[in-house]
Amino acid sequence: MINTEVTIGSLKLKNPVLTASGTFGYGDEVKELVDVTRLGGIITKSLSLKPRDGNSPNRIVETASGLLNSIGLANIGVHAFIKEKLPYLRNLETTIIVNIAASTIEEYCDVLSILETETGIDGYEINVSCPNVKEGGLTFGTNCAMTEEITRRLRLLTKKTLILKLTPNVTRIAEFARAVERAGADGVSVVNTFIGMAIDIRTRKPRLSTITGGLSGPAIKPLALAKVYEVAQAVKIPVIGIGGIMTWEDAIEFLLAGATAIQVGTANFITPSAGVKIAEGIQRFCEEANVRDVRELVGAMRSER
Amino acid sequence: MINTEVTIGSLKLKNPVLTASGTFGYGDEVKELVDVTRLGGIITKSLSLKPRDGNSPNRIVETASGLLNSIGLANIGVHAFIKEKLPYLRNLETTIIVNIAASTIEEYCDVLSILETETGIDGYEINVSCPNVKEGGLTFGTNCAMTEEITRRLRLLTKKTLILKLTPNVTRIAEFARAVERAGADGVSVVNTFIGMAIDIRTRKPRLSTITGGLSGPAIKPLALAKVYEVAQAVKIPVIGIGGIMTWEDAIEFLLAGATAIQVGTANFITPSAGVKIAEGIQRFCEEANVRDVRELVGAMRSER
Amino acid sequence: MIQTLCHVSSIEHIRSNIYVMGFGSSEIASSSMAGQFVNIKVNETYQPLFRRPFSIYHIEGENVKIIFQVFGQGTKALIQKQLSEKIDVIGPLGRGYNVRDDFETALLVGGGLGVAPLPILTNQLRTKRIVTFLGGRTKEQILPTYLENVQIATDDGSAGYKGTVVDLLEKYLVQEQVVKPKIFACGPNVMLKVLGKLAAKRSIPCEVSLETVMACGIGICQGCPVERTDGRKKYSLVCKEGPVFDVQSVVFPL
Amino acid sequence: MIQTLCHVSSIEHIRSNIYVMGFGSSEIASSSMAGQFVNIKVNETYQPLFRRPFSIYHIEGENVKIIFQVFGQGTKALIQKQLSEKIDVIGPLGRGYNVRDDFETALLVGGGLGVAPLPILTNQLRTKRIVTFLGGRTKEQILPTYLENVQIATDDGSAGYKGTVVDLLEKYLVQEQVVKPKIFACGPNVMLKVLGKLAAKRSIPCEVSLETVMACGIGICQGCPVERTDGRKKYSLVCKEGPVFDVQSVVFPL
Ligand SMILES: Cc1cc2nc3c(=O)[nH]c(=O)nc-3n(C[C@H](O)[C@H](O)[C@H](O)COP(=O)(O)OP(=O)(O)OC[C@H]3O[C@@H](n4cnc5c(N)ncnc54)[C@H](O)[C@@H]3O)c2cc1C
Ligand SMILES: Cc1cc2nc3c(=O)[nH]c(=O)nc-3n(C[C@H](O)[C@H](O)[C@H](O)COP(=O)(O)OP(=O)(O)OC[C@H]3O[C@@H](n4cnc5c(N)ncnc54)[C@H](O)[C@@H]3O)c2cc1C
Ligand SMILES: Cc1cc2nc3c(=O)[nH]c(=O)nc-3n(C[C@H](O)[C@H](O)[C@H](O)COP(=O)(O)O)c2cc1C
Ligand SMILES: Cc1cc2nc3c(=O)[nH]c(=O)nc-3n(C[C@H](O)[C@H](O)[C@H](O)COP(=O)(O)O)c2cc1C
Ligand code: FES
Ligand code: FES
Repeated sequence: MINTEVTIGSLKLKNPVLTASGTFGYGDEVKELVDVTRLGGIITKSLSLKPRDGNSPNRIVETASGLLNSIGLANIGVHAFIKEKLPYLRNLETTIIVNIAASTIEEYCDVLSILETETGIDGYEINVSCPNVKEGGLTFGTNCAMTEEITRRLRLLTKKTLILKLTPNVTRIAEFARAVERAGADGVSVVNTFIGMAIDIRTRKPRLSTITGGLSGPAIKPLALAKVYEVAQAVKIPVIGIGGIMTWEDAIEFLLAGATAIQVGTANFITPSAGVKIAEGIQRFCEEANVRDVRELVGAMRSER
Repeated sequence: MINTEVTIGSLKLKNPVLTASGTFGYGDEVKELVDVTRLGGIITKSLSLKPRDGNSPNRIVETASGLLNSIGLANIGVHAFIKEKLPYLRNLETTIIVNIAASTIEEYCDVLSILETETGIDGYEINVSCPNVKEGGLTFGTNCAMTEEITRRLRLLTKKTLILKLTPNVTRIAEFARAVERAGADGVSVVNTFIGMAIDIRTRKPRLSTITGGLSGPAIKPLALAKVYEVAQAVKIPVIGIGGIMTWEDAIEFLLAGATAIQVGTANFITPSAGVKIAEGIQRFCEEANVRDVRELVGAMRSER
Repeated sequence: MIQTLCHVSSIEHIRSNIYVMGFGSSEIASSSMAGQFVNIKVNETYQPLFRRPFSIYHIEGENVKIIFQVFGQGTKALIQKQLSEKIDVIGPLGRGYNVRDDFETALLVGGGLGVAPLPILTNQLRTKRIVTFLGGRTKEQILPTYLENVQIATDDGSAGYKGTVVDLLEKYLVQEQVVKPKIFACGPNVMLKVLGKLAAKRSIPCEVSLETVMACGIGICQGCPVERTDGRKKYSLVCKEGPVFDVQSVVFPL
Repeated sequence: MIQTLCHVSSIEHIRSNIYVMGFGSSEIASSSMAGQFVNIKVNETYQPLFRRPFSIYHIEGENVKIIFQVFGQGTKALIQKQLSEKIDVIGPLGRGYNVRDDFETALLVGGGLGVAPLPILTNQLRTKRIVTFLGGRTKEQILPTYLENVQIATDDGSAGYKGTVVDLLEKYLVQEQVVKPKIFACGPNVMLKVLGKLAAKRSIPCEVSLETVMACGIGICQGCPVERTDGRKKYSLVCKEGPVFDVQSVVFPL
């Protein structure tokens, strides 16, 4: 028997594969296509205090091996989430991590406090890294002191696993990871999308209504992997690797670079069961490579020359 | 007749297409395959004071729509360049821009001073952004004050066109662009490669000998375009757009985002005449879109909603 | 809604760059409603990265057929397929036309390749009186196969009425006595917008099928909003709440 | 060296996953030296992004042939080609074997698909005595077409000598009187390294063809270094100064 369980804070995931926020809805949209109980866990779409309509169209551009998006955190808001989505999620046999986005520290605190009164939530991922909203988002995510402060304030409000999701759009991501570790986070998710842009040369207009957006998908995999490696060298708390993971081979790369768990994002859009397939692939790889505990792979890159 | 000429500092380029440093050798390797006189200009491989062997293999990895490299500025050194390469370049009917890399401010100054005594060089591009060398490279490129200081010192040494090549691996590239503008640069090249990484899961070793390297190619096009746009909003000196430009359509996107000229890098490896084809495509586009001067396209993105 | 690897069962070259492709899937064939779509991964690479959505065109036994124009990377890859090669399909997706309303005459309107959902719709409207209006730039763009009572409009007059298909429909409505009509349409946004005005003027219920860029097709990316007119909420997702909408409920992005 | 769009003139399935493909280019056909290679853009997409280098296998009139094993994205795309479809080729590239040295017996050594440059080499050595040594894991991997005086070694003994091709060569050198020999080899690095030791011990000149990852194939990326033993400089570029090197001049990365 191979152990595939990994731990983030007090949270045990049955396997290291999570679905990334904003790429798996609230988990109920895909029930006909995916057996979600075979995932390590689900991270829900970013929730804000009030519902958000999101940005005006166009919100999506396909680029070379990449996806440029500017959704603008369209979500139903924390109250509707609790009423309409949580009852379904609560009864699933998998870990539920709720992702929170906000424009002020107070809003982060409010949303988390509201969620704290509910059962069925196993942990929080805090999005301080959305490139597609005017307030909050990157203004927080590129400010190290602010990121630290948000973490500190939220830490006071919950004993559940608290994960901060970092942006790659900074010079030294390791500094941010150290700051959130210092402030008491149980883990860091690395990374959110990279700022990108595309122009329609015929109309001369930007392809996204917000001009710039966030790039995800296979194109960013090498970049995300380097960020995960940088962070894993810098902190002791678990790192959750994200960015362009489409196959189990990609996932193993992130584990070797130092990620304790990984998230599957864009891949869900192409194959909603991508996460389950990746979890199976990791298991098979361990069997074949004679790895008895998936944790043996974490940070096991051989960098000696 | 369509005007395709653009100006950077005192330098006139017959068209906006340059070949990017490190992706076109010293210009002589490809003479059987490309009519280099139809390019706007050639930017030569980064030169250092002494020859550099470069990093140990493996130096190259193919990624999804991208190229991860860790060449380590392998080059023949400024003296051999003057002796062996410049005589050929000097007689070409195209603009020659020499790219300089160094580990200290003094070395930058020395190399530039040595080149100043030669004829046939039309301008300099200063590489403060190579991710693949231990000294210099990104230590300079991610330090705004240092970048400004290098520019200031080099400005004192030459009246020729002086271009600083910036790294995208910073939080706010516009600050760097403003600093070099302030220090007297005639233009900024945006961008060098993005830090990336890949692991061979079979051997568990990094695929590059230096662990991390720089990502180029179509994968980074949306990211590079966003950086060009950010810089073009921030400075008045010409911006030279670089990153994943494979086709003339890509080039037009960069012009619309605010680039006065563009550089073709990775595309040369696949089609050494890519730059010439792109120059032709831009010309044809202007004819068909009734644009009589290519400069009308610069920054002409229509961002009103 | 299932994800399935199915065999390509037919590839027909209809004309110039228009193809009809069939693939075998009893689950999709038996559960598809007119106006729904399938989302196809055209090859196994990241180029293109996304699936491509196609309206369900016709069902023949276990075979589901789509019609498409070769356009960019996705459709170019699609015509590379060989017979009995496998393709990865998710479907049926979205909300189709409502064929159970209280109406007697179905007025089907298709502009260009907007004809795509009309054959399966014609099938599912068997108990109603159907009149079909097809528009195109030239006669080449008119694809009347499987359709009933076809009236044609072309921009250049190379077939049928010279003018737009909406003008043709308007003329028809003026000249004929149409009992309890309902309009079912698909085509370019400009056409649907004008059609919406005509339908409003004449108080005819009208459903239209929309297209947007789609990253997922199943409601998990929030990438396909269309603005609503009814103020209940700002946007609907075309992939999940559509692609068929009451023409008066949406704002057409032009 | 030219870049040319040429027609695929033949596609032969040799065995299991090995194919020989020909394409018509009189320029490349007439100027290729044994040991040189062509660099092929296997499709028009960015997947794969790079060209793929292949040794020139054989020249037949205007047709240049390569032999390859279907392996990853590049070779998978290559076998999708149809006859007379166009492919984008740059060649001939690199420095081939030196066939003008002062030697009388050419000892050709190929490990697995390292046989690739030996047929054209055999042709260009017409005036010399040739003995060819082929090694493979099993008999399936032995491809003696176009070669002369072939001696075979297989790891599993399914054909010829049971053992490595270098052992076979050594036995041959012990048993036979070989006049003024020179070794020409291509194969996996491990094999070439052992061969280098044998050649040194017996003071036989030996040229080998190397493989590395290549981004450009024409000397402009600096991506394909091989370490030198002679101290003159640290690295040579495999694509430009090679792929053929004196076995004693390079360090084999294993
Ligand atoms: C619900 C739905 C049903 C559809 N049904 C059909 C159908 O039955 N038959 C059919 O041929 N197509 C249909 N489409 C469109 C189809 O999904 C593809 O977009 C189209 O075939 C072009 O794909 P491609 O990969 O060949 O071109 P691409 O390479 O994707 O496109 C080339 C260029 O066209 C632009 N483009 C592509 N699609 C659109 C679009 N929808 N609107 C505006 N610009 C676009 C792209 O931005 C790009 O610049 C449908 C789309 C939707 C959302
Ligand atoms: C000078 C030269 C001559 C060559 N001649 C031939 C020839 O005659 N016949 C032939 O079949 N091939 C030849 N090759 C190799 C060929 O260029 C391709 O690398 C090979 O066919 C696999 O390509 P692919 O796209 O199918 O696999 P890819 O998708 O590129 O590779 C799949 C996996 O194999 C690894 N890989 C690929 N190539 C190599 C390599 N060379 N060394 C180590 N790992 C590798 C990749 O890293 C990847 O993980 C030659 C290479 C060189 C440099
Ligand atoms: C359409 C889309 C919507 C996203 N929405 C969110 C979100 O609401 N909150 C968040 O933290 N990240 C969001 N992300 C970022 C992803 O969770 C993930 O960090 C990123 O896509 C990189 O992973 P990938 O390359 O596997 O997609 C979104 C990404 C995409 C593509
Ligand atoms: C193999 C390789 C070598 C490079 N060498 C240099 C160099 O010596 N100096 C430099 O300033 N940039 C160098 N670059 C960066 C390119 O000039 C260019 O900025 C980058 O590749 C992005 O453009 P592209 O996507 O068109 O390749 C190199 C890039 C590659 C891929
Ligand atoms: S396409 Fe993803 S939500 Fe509609
Ligand atoms: S492959 Fe580019 S220099 Fe050799």
